[in-house]
Amino acid sequence: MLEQKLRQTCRELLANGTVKVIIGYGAAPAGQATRAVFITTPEGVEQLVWNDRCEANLVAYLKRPEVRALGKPAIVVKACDERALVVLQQEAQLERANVFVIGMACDGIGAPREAKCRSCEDQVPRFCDVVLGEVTKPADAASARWDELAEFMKKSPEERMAYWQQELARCVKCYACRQVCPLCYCQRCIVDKNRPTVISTSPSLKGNFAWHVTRAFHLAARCAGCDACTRACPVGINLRLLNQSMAKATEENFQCRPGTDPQAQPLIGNYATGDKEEFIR
Amino acid sequence: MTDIGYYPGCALQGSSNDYERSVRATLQALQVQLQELDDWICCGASAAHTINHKLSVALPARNLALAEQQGCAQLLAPCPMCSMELIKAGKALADSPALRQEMSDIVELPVTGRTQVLNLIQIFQQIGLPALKAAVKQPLEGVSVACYYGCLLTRPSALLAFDDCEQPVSMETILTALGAKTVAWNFKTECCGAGMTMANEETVLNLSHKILSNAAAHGANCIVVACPMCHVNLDMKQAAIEQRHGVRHDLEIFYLSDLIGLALGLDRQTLGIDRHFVVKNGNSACRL
Amino acid sequence: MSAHPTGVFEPKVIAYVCNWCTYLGADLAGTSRLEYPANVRIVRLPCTGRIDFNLLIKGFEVGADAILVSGCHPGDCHYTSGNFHARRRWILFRQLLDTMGFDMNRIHFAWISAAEGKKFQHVLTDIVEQTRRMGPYAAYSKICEEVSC
Amino acid sequence: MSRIGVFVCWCGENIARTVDVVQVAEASLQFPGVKHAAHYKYMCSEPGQSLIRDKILADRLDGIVVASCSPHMHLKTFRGAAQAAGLNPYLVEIANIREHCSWVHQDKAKATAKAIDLVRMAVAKVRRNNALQAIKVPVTKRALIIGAGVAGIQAALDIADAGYEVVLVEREPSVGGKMAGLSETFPTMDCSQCILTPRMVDVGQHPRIKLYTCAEVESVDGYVGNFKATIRQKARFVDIKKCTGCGECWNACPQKKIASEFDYGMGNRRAIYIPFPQAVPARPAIDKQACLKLKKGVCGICAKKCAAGAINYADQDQLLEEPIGAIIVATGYQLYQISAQQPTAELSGYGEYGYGQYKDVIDALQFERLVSASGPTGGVIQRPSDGKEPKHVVFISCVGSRDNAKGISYCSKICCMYTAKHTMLYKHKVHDGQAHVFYMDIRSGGKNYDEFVRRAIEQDHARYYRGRVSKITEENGKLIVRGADTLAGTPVTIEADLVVLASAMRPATGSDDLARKLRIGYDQNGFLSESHPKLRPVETNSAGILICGACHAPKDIPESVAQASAAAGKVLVMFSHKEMQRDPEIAKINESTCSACFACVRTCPYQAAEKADVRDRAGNLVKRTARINQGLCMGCGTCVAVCPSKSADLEGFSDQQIYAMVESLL
Amino acid sequence: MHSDSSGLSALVNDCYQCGKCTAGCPLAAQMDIVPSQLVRLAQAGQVERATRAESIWLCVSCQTCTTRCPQSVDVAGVIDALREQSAQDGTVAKTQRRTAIFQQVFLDNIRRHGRLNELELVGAFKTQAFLKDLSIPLLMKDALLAPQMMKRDKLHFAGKPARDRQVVDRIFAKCAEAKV
Repeated sequence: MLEQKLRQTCRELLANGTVKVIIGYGAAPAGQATRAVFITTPEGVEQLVWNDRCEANLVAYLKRPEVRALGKPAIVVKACDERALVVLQQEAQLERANVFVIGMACDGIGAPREAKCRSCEDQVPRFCDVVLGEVTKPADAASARWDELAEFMKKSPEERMAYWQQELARCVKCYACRQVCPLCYCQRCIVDKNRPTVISTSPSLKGNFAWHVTRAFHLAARCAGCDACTRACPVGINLRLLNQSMAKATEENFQCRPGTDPQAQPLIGNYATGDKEEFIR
Repeated sequence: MTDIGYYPGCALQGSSNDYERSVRATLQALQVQLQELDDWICCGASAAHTINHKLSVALPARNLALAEQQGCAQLLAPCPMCSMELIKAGKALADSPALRQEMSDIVELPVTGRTQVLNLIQIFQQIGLPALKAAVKQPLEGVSVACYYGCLLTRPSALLAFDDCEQPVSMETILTALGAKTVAWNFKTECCGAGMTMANEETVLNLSHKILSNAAAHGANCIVVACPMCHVNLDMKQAAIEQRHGVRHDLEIFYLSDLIGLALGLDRQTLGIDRHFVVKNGNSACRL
Repeated sequence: MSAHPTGVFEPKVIAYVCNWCTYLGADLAGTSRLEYPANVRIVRLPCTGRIDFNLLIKGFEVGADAILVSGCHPGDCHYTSGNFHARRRWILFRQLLDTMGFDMNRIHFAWISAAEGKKFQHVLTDIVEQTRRMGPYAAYSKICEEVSC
Repeated sequence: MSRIGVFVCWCGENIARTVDVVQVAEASLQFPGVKHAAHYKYMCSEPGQSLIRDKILADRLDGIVVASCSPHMHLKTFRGAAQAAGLNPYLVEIANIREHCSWVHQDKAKATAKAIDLVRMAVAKVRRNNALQAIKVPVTKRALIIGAGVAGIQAALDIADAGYEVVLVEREPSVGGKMAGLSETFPTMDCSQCILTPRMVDVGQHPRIKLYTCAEVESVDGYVGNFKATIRQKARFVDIKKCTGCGECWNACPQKKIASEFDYGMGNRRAIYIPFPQAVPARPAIDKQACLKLKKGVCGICAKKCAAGAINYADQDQLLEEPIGAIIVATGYQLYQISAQQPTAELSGYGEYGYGQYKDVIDALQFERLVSASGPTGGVIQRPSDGKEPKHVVFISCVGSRDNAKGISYCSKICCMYTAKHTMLYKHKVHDGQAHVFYMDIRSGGKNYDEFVRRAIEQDHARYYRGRVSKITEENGKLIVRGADTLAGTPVTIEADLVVLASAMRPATGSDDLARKLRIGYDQNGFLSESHPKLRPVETNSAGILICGACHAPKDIPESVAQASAAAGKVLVMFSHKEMQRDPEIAKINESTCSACFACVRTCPYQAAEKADVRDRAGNLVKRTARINQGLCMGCGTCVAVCPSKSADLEGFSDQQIYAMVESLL
Repeated sequence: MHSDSSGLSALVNDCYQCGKCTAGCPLAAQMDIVPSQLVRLAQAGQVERATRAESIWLCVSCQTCTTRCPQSVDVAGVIDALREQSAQDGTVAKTQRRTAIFQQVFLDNIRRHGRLNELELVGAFKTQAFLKDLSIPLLMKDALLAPQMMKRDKLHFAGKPARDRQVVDRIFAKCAEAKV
């Protein structure tokens, strides 16, 4: 069984000293999502699980100093998590050789399957040291990917603005979205910078708007689409819509899907003389 | 090849009916079906633009509206004056929503100006050299022709964007491919006097005389045109030119469709060449 | 920016411009005495590449009814490629603003060279007149007034 | 900072007419941090500046705002005034209330309100300015000069004579440029070669000039004072150190009918050739497109004839590196291509003039070769078609110039003068000939210039018609030129034997490529851009790179030479210092918050943002970070906008300053 | 659009009087006021003098001037506008009335038939011109050509008119109305 196979692989990695720690999913009480476990001994691998509640993007833990202190890790990733890993690699945040990556072929998480999984384009990770399992439930037609966004964009700009005013008014600025994002790795986030206050930090709608615009745009052309932020939001703001908006624009304007090509140059910080400019007079 | 809309214009159904004969016969031989614009009206050239600017847009606009109504994406207008007026009006319409509205009211039909108007050369370009060559039955050997474009095939260049307005080569390209020899000469785009025939004949005779002389001096044994007015001035007026300038040019003036038709094996009568004023029969220098 | 004494709506327009092309284009409009509405406040930056997206948000926060971002034409950047980098960011940023329901008629981008004093005049006049017709940018000022927590 | 002084300038009437300067000064006293406000009629004048200096000293001001004209006009002036009073010059800001306010608005109330806002913004900014110190960098005292026409030669000699090394790069086989091919020069009518060739020899023999011919600049790295130039020495197939220039090779070459570039196709050369007898170096090159040995492997006669063994058919391009402190670009011009097709899509040709179609329609440089004693006809004027002496010659001005429809709107400046010269040279050689000139305006501003043109008309009877030519045709061996005489209000037809077109001056081919390599600007016509049209006419916007001659704009020989000496002077000023100072308004990285994503490194147009390791004393890697190379940074701030953690910032345009400006508008 | 003088001045504003239009004009040698001067008059606000010129009626609309103008001035369009103005103001030069008559006869002809009826055109023109200046030679001119044309089937006594002639008449009426 796949879970056994995963444990076996991890046991060997720890036993032969390839890695010092396994970052994987551990069991949780029924009805709850799995939680991250950090296993340092071959015996410990029995804690590892693999099921449709392995929701978290564990890549986010790679940026934590306390995790780094444990030594070379092996990490369990799904295809969407892996895209974040590739982006980190492109942005010099990760020496690929210093991580052992265990890819899991993924049928999708959540019951029922999450939206991002129903339209998942990858399912099987591509750049891993080892890939376990195979896909048994393929994604629906790829065209479904932008359905939610397209539906949203049918609203008038005024309606969209009203929607976000209503949604963002509920934001409590807990920054869980930032915390779980594998690509939010700044040592000091600009919201924490007060001279000057580039982003209004007041606990107001203005501050919330500024924060969410910034968060979404800092992820533009980078976001792996793992939806960790959306899951993490305690008040249920649909951040996925903003991420999708950037992903779609990135794909349509630059034929680029972030995290799918380790060799590619990041989109921001490069340019093409032929980039479109019909909006510039 | 699909159907092409066809706007003959007044001249082709009047004194230049030889031209229409030639165009129709040649294109038929090339399997191009011409769909004559039903109930077309005069485009207003060459008088409307001098008397009433609005009318000079409205008359072509009515024809463009008919073309749109009758589903012609492309419209052949073998008379360059007609095609220029149609293109000019079409561009003005396409550029201005206000004008579209106004003209739709005046001409009593919706009009957008999106119809593509072609001159005679363009229709052959569209057919393409390979297809033309493949259809040749009698190569134009022995023909040493001066290609005469006159004014309005290439001018105003900013509007028409057809060929090089100073050194055009499109007719040469076609005729060379059909076996003719074309001469390099200087009056390809000089004016022949155009519509002044009636009101100011002297001018026409002077200008046409120069054109004929230069073509002959550069070794042409005939001239090819793609304009009814050019044909009238260069062909019909040769006798008057002789009277005035004392030079008998005796040059045959062909329409482009004449020479192509001849190459395709059509006879002179079918093409209406026998209706020209200067006609050389079997013993002509052109051996056609 | 002080409200107009008569109480008539006067649009507030902030223009983020590069030092070498558009700023000089505005200078040229001046030396050529090309008149345009007095509603624009120019913020001079060395290059469009320097203009970060937070500045646009900040502009709306301080009550701008429209914002212009303008620099050198592609290929003419004083720093060779700052404007190319900027253009790429704008392509994406506009999409984000659009998704969030910002009024895209209030965010303008232009290439205006040092020689285009006339273009500066036309673009600015056009923006101010368009904004005047649209009225104040109420949607965002509402955001700025409301305290949520 | 809290002791800000605001100084509002009237600019005579220029500002005060539309802006209530008193009200602006009063209003600014209310702004946070403003200690003092004043207004004065001419702030930039000496009394105005001394008013500023006195106030800085008296009120111990720690920052000033001058509300005046554009910073491009007087920021430097007021920084100087501040410095003179002991205030750091970077604590000065300008509120542009002239170009951006009084000159573009009529309504005094609105203009005054705007001016107050502009001052408010400037005050908000200056309160957050940092005192900056100019950056010092060492200087490599060698100059690179690109292009060895008269401008490049002049600059090279000036710098070399001052005692510094010069690397002179020319893409043709000889130095001399366009001037070497001219006949006589206006307005003195002295022989071009007599003036130029001695200077060419000087360049060739100068101990401090390193001359590369058949060479081009491949790339330039580095920054002012510390460039590294890579030069492509193209294969010449002749070892110029061994070669004695005896001429045996080219006299023996069987390829005799190659159109000579130097004669603009009016004469022929061989496949191994020197472009002209006075060439420097007087060493041949082999044209690999024409050489039978190189093309087909046959022949080889030149190698057999060469006693010195200088011919090397296996020669290859070489890349050579030179350390350089300053660069002068002097790549010159070419004439507008008059034939039907143009190399760039925006420009069209002059099919109506028949250039390329009629042999006897030639351009001005071809005519120069035709009348030059060193030319293919030995200075005898013969028309190209049949060698006959032309009795009527038509000269046409403004061909390509001042013609918006064909794509070039500027005046080529020198054509009026050389056309007058051409008519005189012609008349002096063909006494019974008649010169006809079609012109639009006669532009002869210059010392003794208008007198010269009058002489062409009054003494040499050139017939001038004010009008353009519409069409040239050929009939019976004559060129029929149809022009207009707009003064008489009639068309004019002239039967000419020869037509000379004064074609527009355009920048030399490839000068835009070179500009991109050097990261200097060029305008919509491809001419290289100066930093300021009045005050920095030979400098570019890249520090340490200067321009002179016709690569900058159409100009004649005296102007090119003057500009070359000016550029050389700028280089010598630079070389007179051990170190040079650079504007400190550049980027900096806060290494403690940098996450080393290197977006700045990818973005930086100058490769000034670099990856760096932070190590502890034991040499252990503590963290990685981005860092700015101060010598390379030009201060564009693109790194600031791409840095997600705002760890990059730009002095002079810092986030603090800019955001404060915007927030002051609330 | 053309008929107001402010519209005209926008058309001619860019002219810098190089004369290339005059130089290339096939008729310039016979003109009292050459094309560049017509543009200059329009520029200088002396439209009326230009509308009295013979030359505007000599223009054959060959577009050479417009095509070669280095400032992209539509010289032929300017002349059209001048002719329109001239006809409207009744300032047609005496010697050129015949041409103006021809244009009017031409349009009347179209208005009636929808398409040109050549034979009627010739007849009407000659009659009208004869009534105006009693020129016998003109009346006789081309008389010899007619039989030859007929022989070649080049003269139709009754050309094919357009079907819906009422609409043509209405278009004319609306355009005339719009002008006033």
